[in-house]
Amino acid sequence: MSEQIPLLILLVPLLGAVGLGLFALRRPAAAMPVVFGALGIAVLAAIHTLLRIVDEGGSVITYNLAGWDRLPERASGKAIGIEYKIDAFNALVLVLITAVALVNALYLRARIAVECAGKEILYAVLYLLLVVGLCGMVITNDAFNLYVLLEISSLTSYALIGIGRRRAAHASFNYIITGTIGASFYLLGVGYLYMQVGTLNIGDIHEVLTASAELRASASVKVACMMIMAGLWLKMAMFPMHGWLPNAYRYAPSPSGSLMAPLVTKVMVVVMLRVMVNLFGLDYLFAELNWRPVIVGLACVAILAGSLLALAQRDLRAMLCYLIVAEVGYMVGGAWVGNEAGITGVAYHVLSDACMTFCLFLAAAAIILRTGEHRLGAFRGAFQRIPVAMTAFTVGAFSMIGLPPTCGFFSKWYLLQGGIEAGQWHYVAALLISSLVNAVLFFRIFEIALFGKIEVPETGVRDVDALPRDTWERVPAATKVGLVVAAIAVIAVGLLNRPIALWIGKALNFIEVAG
Amino acid sequence: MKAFASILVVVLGAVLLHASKDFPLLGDAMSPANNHPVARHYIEETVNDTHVRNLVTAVLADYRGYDTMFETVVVFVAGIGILAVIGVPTARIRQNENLGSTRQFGVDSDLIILQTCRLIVPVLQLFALYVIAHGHHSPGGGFQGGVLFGASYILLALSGGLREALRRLSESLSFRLAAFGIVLYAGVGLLSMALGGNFLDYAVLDRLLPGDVAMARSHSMLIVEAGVGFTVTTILFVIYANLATRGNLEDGL
Amino acid sequence: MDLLEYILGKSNYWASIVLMMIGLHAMISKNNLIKKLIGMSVFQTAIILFYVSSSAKRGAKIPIIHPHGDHADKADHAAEAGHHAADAVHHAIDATAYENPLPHVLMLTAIVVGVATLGLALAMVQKVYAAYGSIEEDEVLAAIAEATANGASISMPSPSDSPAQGDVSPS
Amino acid sequence: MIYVLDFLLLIFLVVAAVISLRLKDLLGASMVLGVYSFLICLLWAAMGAVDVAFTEAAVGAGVSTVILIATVYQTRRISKD
Repeated sequence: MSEQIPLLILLVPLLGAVGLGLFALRRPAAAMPVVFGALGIAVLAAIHTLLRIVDEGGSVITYNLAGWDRLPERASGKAIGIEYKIDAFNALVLVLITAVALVNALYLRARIAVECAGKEILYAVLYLLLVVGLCGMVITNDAFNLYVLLEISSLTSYALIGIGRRRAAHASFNYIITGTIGASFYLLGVGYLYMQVGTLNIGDIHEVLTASAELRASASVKVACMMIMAGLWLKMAMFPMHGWLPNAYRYAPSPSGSLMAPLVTKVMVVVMLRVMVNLFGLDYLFAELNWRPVIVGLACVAILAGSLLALAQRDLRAMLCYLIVAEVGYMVGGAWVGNEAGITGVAYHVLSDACMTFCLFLAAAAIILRTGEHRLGAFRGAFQRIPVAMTAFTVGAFSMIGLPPTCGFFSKWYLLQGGIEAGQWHYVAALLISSLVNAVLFFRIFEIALFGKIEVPETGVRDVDALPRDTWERVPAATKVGLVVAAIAVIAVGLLNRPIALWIGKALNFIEVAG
Repeated sequence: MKAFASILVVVLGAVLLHASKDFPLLGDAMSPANNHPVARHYIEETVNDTHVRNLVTAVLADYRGYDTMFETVVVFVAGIGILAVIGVPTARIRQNENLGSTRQFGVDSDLIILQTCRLIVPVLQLFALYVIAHGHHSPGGGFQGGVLFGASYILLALSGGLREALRRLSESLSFRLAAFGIVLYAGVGLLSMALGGNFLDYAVLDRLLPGDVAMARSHSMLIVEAGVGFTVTTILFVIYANLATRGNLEDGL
Repeated sequence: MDLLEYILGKSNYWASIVLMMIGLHAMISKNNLIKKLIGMSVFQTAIILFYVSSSAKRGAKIPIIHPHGDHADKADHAAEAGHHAADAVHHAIDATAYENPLPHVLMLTAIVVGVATLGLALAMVQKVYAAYGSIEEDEVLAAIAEATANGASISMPSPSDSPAQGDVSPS
Repeated sequence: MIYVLDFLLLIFLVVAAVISLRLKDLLGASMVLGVYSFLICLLWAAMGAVDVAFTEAAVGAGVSTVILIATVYQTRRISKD
């Protein structure tokens, strides 16, 4: 029975969502209990999976869906069904996704009736299905199944953004266009690979690519790699393709923003790692292609541009959004530095960045809620007025800057180490400059928070699309719990750096077949 | 933007065309994709494995049944998403009250259109059911049949008025049926888990269904295809109904 | 004749790439939101065409196994496929005689995903139209800019606020 | 022989796509997109992908066109480009 548990991470939220559609379409009160219940079980299942993998010394769980085992060895041993593959890193990400969604649900509970009145059930269904899509993408070992799950998470994201106020629809429309181009590029890349390889199982494709020198040299496989990467970058808002992200996360209902900002781009990075390590294999990418200088260069530009654009923002959420763009640059660059420290750093940074982005977005939402102000002026006297939110914000900000003992310090450490080992000095420099810019950015905010004059919120210094005045409230108690959990997670992921790096290293060693 | 798009498209197109020189010629039975052991297995062994002659149905609902479940979920998400984005919650309550009032079917429609649709709709629905049920042996299956069935309701709405169509298949019933379709699909999977197999492993359902293991697979496929049919039918109709009326389900196309 | 065969053999791929580029160009450069979505449909169908082309086999039948096994006219195919294990119940099925079903299955999924995306995107278009009264990108952007400007001018920052604001945001 | 038919259909397809994207009348553009879908569905049927063709005929040429037209009806018919 215990081998079925990993699947519950997907099935329970799925059934929760569908059950809401079946029984509770007119019963808004049922929305939150189901969300909590389903995500609670999913978190437990994810933790169970993680513990099992750790217990077994970092084994890889493989699961054949529909019970189709691989063909017998004499008939090539290829997979005919769809396969799941969960290693220690995937399990960590699963715990992360479900836990963030669960904690964010605490905040959602306070806001759902205000920000999506009359649509609570629909919102809850989309929320749960987004979690299903994200978790599925992390563990699937089939290139096309990945596409289907990618579309589930994309469609739910579009809807979760578009449900917001006026400007949200336009932001969401741009996201749809960009997202569809990205997903189609991915699909086309998989098509190019399929033409040459004939299978969709990621492990099998890797095997064929490793075996055939002719394929490795062929233009079509290179183009496939290019299209898949470009598609994933579009989806994760890599710098020149980041246009959709700030508006989408800014104008979305605030619980959507605080769910998607930490998870969606990070899961795309996980997918990119899977494609790089398991599908193409590092020796193909770095021995055959030699795209490293170009991509690391792009990543450096992304880091600097994201940081500087963040510095130029007056709107709190927009600033955080551009920080995400910079962080995506960190991760793409770290992955394409291409040594073990770099890739371990990226994997670790996925976890820590998700924690700190979540912490910052949740704190920002609480601050905006409390002050009714969405620009940096919101922080005047914040330490006295909203101590919990501001403390959480501080923890998240320290992590963004990269101060110990927060997780941002440790993951950046690995990234820097990777950059130095590979001699990619411009990447190292970009990381350091970006940290400095982050420091300037956040200390500016702390300055306002500590020394700014406290004022009664003025009569609506706000643009028409911001939250209406009647929604200003005290920060609900449940949200405070969420903030505390998020802040603790930021520090805990930092303090646990040794075991986490160890597990990630193990997972990478296990999957680095050809390395 | 125009210039950027043109440059991008020309460059990308050139790269893609350049790479297409590696591809096998169209219709090459020995190409890597067509001659791969997995593709060959699908063609050679499906009938033995499942007793289903339409390979597409078998691969769709069995070998890659897991994909298909999520594909159904995608359809469901689209319906929920459209309602969430443009649905007007207050209009729903009003509409529930109005539905009771009967109106003559298509009073404001053209006679010819009305009579034609009267003839077509039942045939279309019957054909849709046939397509779902006979998908094992001829082109068809849950998606195709579901789309046809959904189209019959859209036709009804176009000819006789949306209200008339909603009276037959109301929006909340649609969502219930759509959710039921997925529950049916996932339920088969859960049942096979409960009987000790993997998720969606139809072989273990052998104990509950008549015939041998392959027949059990065939029967289970029919059940999941019916689930897909439910979801696709109802969601397509809901999508049309909401888009045609800006989400208020009242005045529209 | 080799050249002609080559052209015919590649024409599907070329055409699908051309169609993809037409669609992609429209998605990026068109100003009208619905036009963008039409481009999206063209783009997605072109990718489907690409996949389906990869499944074609010259002279092969549709992927539905004939109840009575292979016809005699397929004997030439059957002869060259000696590696198939003969089956007791059914005639040995010649893999080259039927089209490859896998791309068809994948593309069924892709078609459905396409219509789902289209529906959701059209809902967004209607919401944008309801908010700004236009479905032209430039007009929508202008309306957004105007709304933002109005929102700010209705509620100018109070005098005591503006210097602090200046400190906060040097932009 | 069938390949010649394919070739013709491909040319028609490109023409239909271009017309659909150049028409300023969005209703017309939606209809031409329906034509495009139907042509591509013919092409797939000719290549033996009957299930895909079936679905495309119902979804692409049918439902997609209808929901596009519904949206055009609800918004604006004339486009600037």
